[in-house]
Amino acid sequence: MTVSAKQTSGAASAAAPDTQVLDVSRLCVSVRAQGVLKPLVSDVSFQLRKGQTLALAGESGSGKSLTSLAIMGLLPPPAVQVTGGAIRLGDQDLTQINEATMRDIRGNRIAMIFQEPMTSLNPVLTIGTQLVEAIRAHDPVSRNEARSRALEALRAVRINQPEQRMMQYPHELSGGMRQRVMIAMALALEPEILIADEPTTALDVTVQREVLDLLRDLQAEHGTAILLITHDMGVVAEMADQVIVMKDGSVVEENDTKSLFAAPTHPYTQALLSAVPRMGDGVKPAKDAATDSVLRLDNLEVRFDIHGGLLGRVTHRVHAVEGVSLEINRGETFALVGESGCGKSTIARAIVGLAPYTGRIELKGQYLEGADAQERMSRCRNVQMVFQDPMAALDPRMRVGDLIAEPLVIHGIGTPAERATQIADLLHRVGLPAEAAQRYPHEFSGGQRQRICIARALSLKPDLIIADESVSALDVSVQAQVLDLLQSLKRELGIAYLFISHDMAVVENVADRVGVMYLGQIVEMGTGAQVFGNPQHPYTQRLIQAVPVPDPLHVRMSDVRLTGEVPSPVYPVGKSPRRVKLVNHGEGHLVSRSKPEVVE
Amino acid sequence: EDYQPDPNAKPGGGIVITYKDDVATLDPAIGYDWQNWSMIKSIFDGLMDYDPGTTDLRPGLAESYTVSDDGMTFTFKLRGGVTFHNGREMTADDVKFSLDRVTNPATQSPGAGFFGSIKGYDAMADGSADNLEGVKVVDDGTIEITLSRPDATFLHVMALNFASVVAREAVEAAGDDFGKQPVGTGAYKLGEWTLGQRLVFEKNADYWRDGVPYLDSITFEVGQEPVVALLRLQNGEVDVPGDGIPPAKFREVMSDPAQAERVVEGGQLHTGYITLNVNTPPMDDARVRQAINMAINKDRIVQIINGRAVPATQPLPPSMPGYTDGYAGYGFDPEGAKALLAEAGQGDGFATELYVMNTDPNPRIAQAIQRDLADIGIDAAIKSLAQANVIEAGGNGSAPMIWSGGMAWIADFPDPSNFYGPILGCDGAVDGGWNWSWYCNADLDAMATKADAITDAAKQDERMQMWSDVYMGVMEDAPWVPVFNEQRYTMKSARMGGADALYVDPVSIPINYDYVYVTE
Amino acid sequence: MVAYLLRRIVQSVLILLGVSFITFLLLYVLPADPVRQIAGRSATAQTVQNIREQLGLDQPFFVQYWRYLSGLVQGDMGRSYLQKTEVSTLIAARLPATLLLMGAGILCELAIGLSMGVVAALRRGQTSDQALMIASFVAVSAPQFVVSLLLLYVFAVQLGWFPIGGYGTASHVVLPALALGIMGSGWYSRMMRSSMIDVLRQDFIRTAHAKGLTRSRIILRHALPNAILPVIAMIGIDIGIFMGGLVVVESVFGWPGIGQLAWQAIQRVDIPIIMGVTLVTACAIVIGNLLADIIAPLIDPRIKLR
Amino acid sequence: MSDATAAADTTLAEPGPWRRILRRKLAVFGLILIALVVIGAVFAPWIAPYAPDEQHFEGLTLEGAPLGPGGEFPLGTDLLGRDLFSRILYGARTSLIIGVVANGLALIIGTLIGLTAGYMRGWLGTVLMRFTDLMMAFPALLLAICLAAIFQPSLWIVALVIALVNWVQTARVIYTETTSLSERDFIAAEKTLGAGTGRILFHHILPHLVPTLIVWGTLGISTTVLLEATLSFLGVGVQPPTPSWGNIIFENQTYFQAAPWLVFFPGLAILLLALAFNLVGDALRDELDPTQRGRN
Ligand SMILES: Nc1ncnc2c1ncn2[C@@H]1O[C@H](COP(=O)(O)OP(=O)(O)OP(=O)(O)O)[C@@H](O)[C@H]1O
Ligand SMILES: Nc1ncnc2c1ncn2[C@@H]1O[C@H](COP(=O)(O)OP(=O)(O)OP(=O)(O)O)[C@@H](O)[C@H]1O
Ligand SMILES: [Mg+2]
Ligand SMILES: [Mg+2]
Repeated sequence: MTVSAKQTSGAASAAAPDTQVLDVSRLCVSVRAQGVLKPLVSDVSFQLRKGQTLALAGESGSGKSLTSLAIMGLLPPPAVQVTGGAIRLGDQDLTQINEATMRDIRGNRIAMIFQEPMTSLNPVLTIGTQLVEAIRAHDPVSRNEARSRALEALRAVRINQPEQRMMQYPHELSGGMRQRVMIAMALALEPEILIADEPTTALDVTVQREVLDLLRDLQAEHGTAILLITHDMGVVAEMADQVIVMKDGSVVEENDTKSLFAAPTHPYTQALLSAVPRMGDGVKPAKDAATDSVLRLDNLEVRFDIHGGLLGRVTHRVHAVEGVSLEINRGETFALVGESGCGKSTIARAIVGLAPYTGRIELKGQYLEGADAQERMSRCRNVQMVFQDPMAALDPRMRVGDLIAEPLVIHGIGTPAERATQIADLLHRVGLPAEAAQRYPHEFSGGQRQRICIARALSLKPDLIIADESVSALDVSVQAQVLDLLQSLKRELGIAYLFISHDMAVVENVADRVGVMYLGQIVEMGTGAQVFGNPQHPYTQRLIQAVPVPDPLHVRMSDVRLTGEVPSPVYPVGKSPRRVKLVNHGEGHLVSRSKPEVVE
Repeated sequence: EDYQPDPNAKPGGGIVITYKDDVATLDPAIGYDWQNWSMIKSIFDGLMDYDPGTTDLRPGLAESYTVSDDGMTFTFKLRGGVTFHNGREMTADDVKFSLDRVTNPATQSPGAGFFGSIKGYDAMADGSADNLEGVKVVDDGTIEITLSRPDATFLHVMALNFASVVAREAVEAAGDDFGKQPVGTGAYKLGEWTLGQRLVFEKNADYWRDGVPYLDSITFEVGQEPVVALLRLQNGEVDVPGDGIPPAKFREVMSDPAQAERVVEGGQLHTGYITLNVNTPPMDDARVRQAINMAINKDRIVQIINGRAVPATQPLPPSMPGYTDGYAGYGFDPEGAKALLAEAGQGDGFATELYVMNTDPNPRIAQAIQRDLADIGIDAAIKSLAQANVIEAGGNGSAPMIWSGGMAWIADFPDPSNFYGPILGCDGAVDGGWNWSWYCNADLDAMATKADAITDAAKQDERMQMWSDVYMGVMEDAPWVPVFNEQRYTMKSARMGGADALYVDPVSIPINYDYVYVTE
Repeated sequence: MVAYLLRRIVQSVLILLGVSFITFLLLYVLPADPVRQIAGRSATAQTVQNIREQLGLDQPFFVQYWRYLSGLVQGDMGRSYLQKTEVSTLIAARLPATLLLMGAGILCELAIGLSMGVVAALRRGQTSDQALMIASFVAVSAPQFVVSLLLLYVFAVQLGWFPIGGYGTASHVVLPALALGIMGSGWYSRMMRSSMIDVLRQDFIRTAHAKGLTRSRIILRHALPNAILPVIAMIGIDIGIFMGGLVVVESVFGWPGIGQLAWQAIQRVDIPIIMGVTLVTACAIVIGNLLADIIAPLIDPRIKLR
Repeated sequence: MSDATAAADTTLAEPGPWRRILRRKLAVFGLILIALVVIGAVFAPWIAPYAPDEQHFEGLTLEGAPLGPGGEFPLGTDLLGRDLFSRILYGARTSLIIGVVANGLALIIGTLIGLTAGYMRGWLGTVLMRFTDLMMAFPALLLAICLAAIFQPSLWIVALVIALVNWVQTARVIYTETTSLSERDFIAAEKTLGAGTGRILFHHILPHLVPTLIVWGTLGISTTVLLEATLSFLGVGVQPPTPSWGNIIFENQTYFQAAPWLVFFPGLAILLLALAFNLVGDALRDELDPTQRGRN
């Protein structure tokens, strides 16, 4: 693999050959509901040229995905339809052709990769089968020929051991690898256009970095036109030549990337850009605040057994958390960052009693070990958790009001009438109308749902809220709203947060103190300023550099291209990773000297 | 030899007969199901036999016999040159072995009790002897049987399957599996037995009766639903449906002249009856039992089973010797029944239970009975159970009333005594017995014993008169409601030949395999 | 895998032991006396007593059960009371036919049920979906005896396409398998429909469309294997449900299987046969479940044998 | 969905699920059918033209054949000359008890066991599941025959026996679903809120099992009604002359050519009852599942 010496932002390559491949003009998409056509996308026009990257940006629900699905001819039938305009690919109007012709175009001339790499591959077919069938659907080549082309495609997306991967199933690959398989599949037939719908939203920073690099390389090689859909302005700045900003189904602004970032004209674009968390913004002095600790972890260890062998004995263990000690004070936000699988969620789960652990957890001066049922109940009142995926964390069959009242009911607090007022109060506090209590979770947007989760967490007036990737799935503007909400609650109620995220920019903006985790251990810990301003551990440095910068003029360092997977935390019984030792680097900035390694 | 075989009969060919139930065994000491009864009859022979299609005794393996004057000793002269299917000649030793075997408790023969009159039977039964004292081999061709009491039915007993002569070495070789590998002297030998599917009988070319059997082979296909068997018959695949014409198809067959022509009807030694438990109040009062007799509308019941029976007046079927001609029985008279009930102090009626076996048409008949009883104020709840459960309830005396259909008495041999002992006599009125009325009349028992002691052939009329009196006595006490005597309706394929009587043979149900033939 | 199998076998043996115990107990308390059936209607009290002693039926329950078990361990399933034949011989003679019929029946119900379910899912909400729903309820509500006779009457007697019952050639299997499978097909079509609707909503189906695959390939290769998973688990359960149907279907079609054997044995309280058939059936069910559990990971590699 | 559209959706106060069901044509049709059956069963003595057990003399031909539909007997007569329509009306009582009560009981037992075993790991779950496996390996029909023979048959005993035999499959299916449901985040969320096991099982997991229960419950109606008939046929079911749809069929099934109405009408009744419950069930499922609401 060659590493290009210098990577500039996409804007630099804007002078690509001016051959137009796709022309969308005045596209309208509507949904038929109760016999009435309701427009979802109206009057969207844009052109895509060979080798160009066009970004579709905008908040959730603005019609980005529908636009791309309309191009693919995959709008969910029968309710959603194209009701106007034209999509021209060469001399064909894609809105007019029949399904068989469209099928020839799909995958062959226009390929698409989807947001969720975890669910976009068929779990019961091998990677090889899925690649080969994509090739053979359009090219009547022999199975062997298709296989070798599939292998080539896998090599092109820089997957190690491609022969072996061909025989593996999706669940045996990590998220990043799966997304690379998706890209390989999309690129195997060298389409003229690649539509990438939020290709990196679900991925770690480091993996996101890899995927973006890969897309850019491939585009340079094949001259593919890319329609990139994203709400991450960092990604836009880094990748796009041209940007279209959508809101409520229509285009509000279109410009080349540099100009748009430099001078957004539409107020919505301005708001969008200002909401983007930027590294370096949030560094604020650590509060010399209260010293009464809410939570103290002492040498916390969580291991999961893996059974195997003839008798089903434990042969291996996942050392998910390996001797973590930390302390969170009242009104403080402590952030845990690190790559996927490093054990962040497991710590959270141990604290709320969802995972077995050894070591000490001390909550407001009380040890949790050996607590009786009543004390466990009181822990439930003091610590609340807000999960990553708000839809999954809310029982879809309950009304929002009942969901928020749930903790009160469980703990037997208040009469129904009192609860009702409290619910209204909580809804108000998280910025939702009171009538929201009558509705169901699926009727809300992602950001609203997350606010419902927060309202539920607040109902017991906890001292500590654990927010596990609570804003990762939200788009920027909503993310900003939720973060603001958390901040204001902290100020008003003195709540402490354990904030778990892989988004370094967000962490930097909200955290008072930060712990960087790697393979179940904390390798660096300190105030936000210390960790972000003066990262000491190489791993921390790498994480920070992987973050896309929402500035098209930003020039990325060339040597930090990440490859390879995070090592696995699975060890045979009897072996365990070496504990790193944290050394004080001054003013409580703790840094380890070494990487965790295996010891007998 | 009185019997003259059909002069038109042609040897050769094979036929197919179907049965619903699998054939359990062909061991003559064990087999007591109605479908293997006639099969065993064709594979084995006893000392005595019947003329085909009749109930007239004729000698079988015995060429002739003599009876001592006191009627206690029978000397049978065996036919010479009779060979078993394995080629060995049958001798008197085999006869003794066979009788010893069937009475040996280890054999678990359900027919052992029939031999109760042979001297030494009791010693066999309690295990203190290993052979029957009364059965003596005089020489290879002669056997002498001594009884412990006079028994007028003894020759019939010797014609039962249980008295068949088996080949000793074959029994010893096969052990418990003799029933699957039978070796006898009969007209057919077992060719093939595919468990659960079919049995094939092959003609015994060395059969000692000249000219018979006619058929080269008989294939019995088992596990065949009667309705389907009839469809196959109509399709020409089956020659005789062993289970007869199923009720559901009866009218269809009878209304089609082409098919009705091939239906054969005949009487059988059968009576369907209701037992009234004389120990269960209020049925311990004879008037109540008589009232019940008068309440049952037998014509209606016969109508329900499509007229395939004739109303009965007494326990014995009309074709049985000893049947009382001219006896009208209890006529259908609900008003009289009510009056009688009132007289017995049951004017308000009472509640009771009617047990019935759960196969069509028995539950239907029970419901008709139930309705008739309801008309005179008796509320009978129906207990429709599996056969084994009904037998249990009858045997332990917990069933007040039982409709005997499906388990009703079909005579083992054509003699009135066979309708009495186990089902009406005091011997049967014990726990586990078959006298489900628990009726025990010592006077009648004594009269029955006396009748059966009359062995003199010349005094048979007197004996029959005594039996007639016994059954009239029973009717007086009314422990039963005799309901109907079922007629046999069977069907044959167009190519089957032989007299109709062979197809409703009273002892070889469904047909007498030895004498039927095919015309093509 | 080996460890898994060993564990499952041990579990299965325990299950079979439990089944044998319960059956034995139920038969013991059943208000019907096998000895009376053996002894026949002319038997004297003495004969009945003799037989009871010979068969050990006068012994206390646990002694009887223990004797049965120790025989079983040595491969001796006992002798039929009424047929006086080894139960193992009787079952061995009939088992192949039953297994064949069951196999064919399962194929039938899967073929009919799954295709109905898939079509209904694809036509969700349309008239054909509703017609299929009614069809599946008809299949479930139709008494098996009537269905069997109807099939026989129409396809064998009237049309003459198949033989009127019997056993032997492939054409003999068709109608009984159909008769057996129709009821199950109703269940499978409902389950398949809902499972298929779920799967069709999944992201990977959208991916398959985006690849430009044909509709049939998407349904057969992508949706079906995923949708069939919950159905696989049902097949193990099915074998048990089939036993009831077997009795009816076997008798209508003259099929020489263990259903008929069991039926006659139950009627006449032939305990050794009932025990034998029960255990063999239980074995089949246990093996069926095991197979279903082993097949599941072959279809869905995410499932691990545990 | 943007906030704006979400807010616009909820204009009116929502009617309850039952009210909304009444807007679905098919569901209303189902409800009417069920109502008709229930009314028929309850008011049978007033509706039925004859007593169910009355054996009419003129109800049989002279050869003892039943009469076809039409004339004096609207649906014909049975083999004893009884009015089939009256018997079907009275039979609805038995069949409702079997199809709804027994089947419902089986569903409840199966759900309770499957739910507990699927959620509670540890010994209780293991024991329950092994017990289910054992029951599954046990030929259901034999069990039913033995149980019914031991406890002298009566309607309620039969219902109980059917429930005791039929819960197994439900338990198995519910078990599988519960295991995967209990892995979901919202269950974890409930646990962190301190919800007890009972609350999680019955408030949060159970509602998600409703679609499965509806499929099993409605298909189970036919199956149990026919199972009762099988039991009657074996002499361990509801005793004659009490009519039930199943035993009317079984009594007469060999006559399906000679007197098809005797099989057709009760069969139709079973089918319609099962279908009716299914239609209502489908609608209920969609209405209870907020994400499916409004779909038709
Ligand atoms: N099948 C459908 N039926 C009705 N409305 C739909 C359907 N699919 C999408 N919509 C609506 O269309 C609008 C645009 O949806 P779309 O998926 O294009 O948004 P998006 O910009 O991709 O948002 P996100 O960033 O959350 O993916 C939304 O208001 C959504 O609720
Ligand atoms: N129940 C479990 N059994 C076995 N291994 C587990 C279990 N839960 C988590 N693990 C493993 O423990 C490790 C840490 O997982 P954890 O979910 O804490 O990571 P994370 O840092 O939260 O990652 P992400 O950012 O993807 O959420 C991973 O290797 C994971 O596979
Ligand atoms: Mg989208
Ligand atoms: Mg996590």
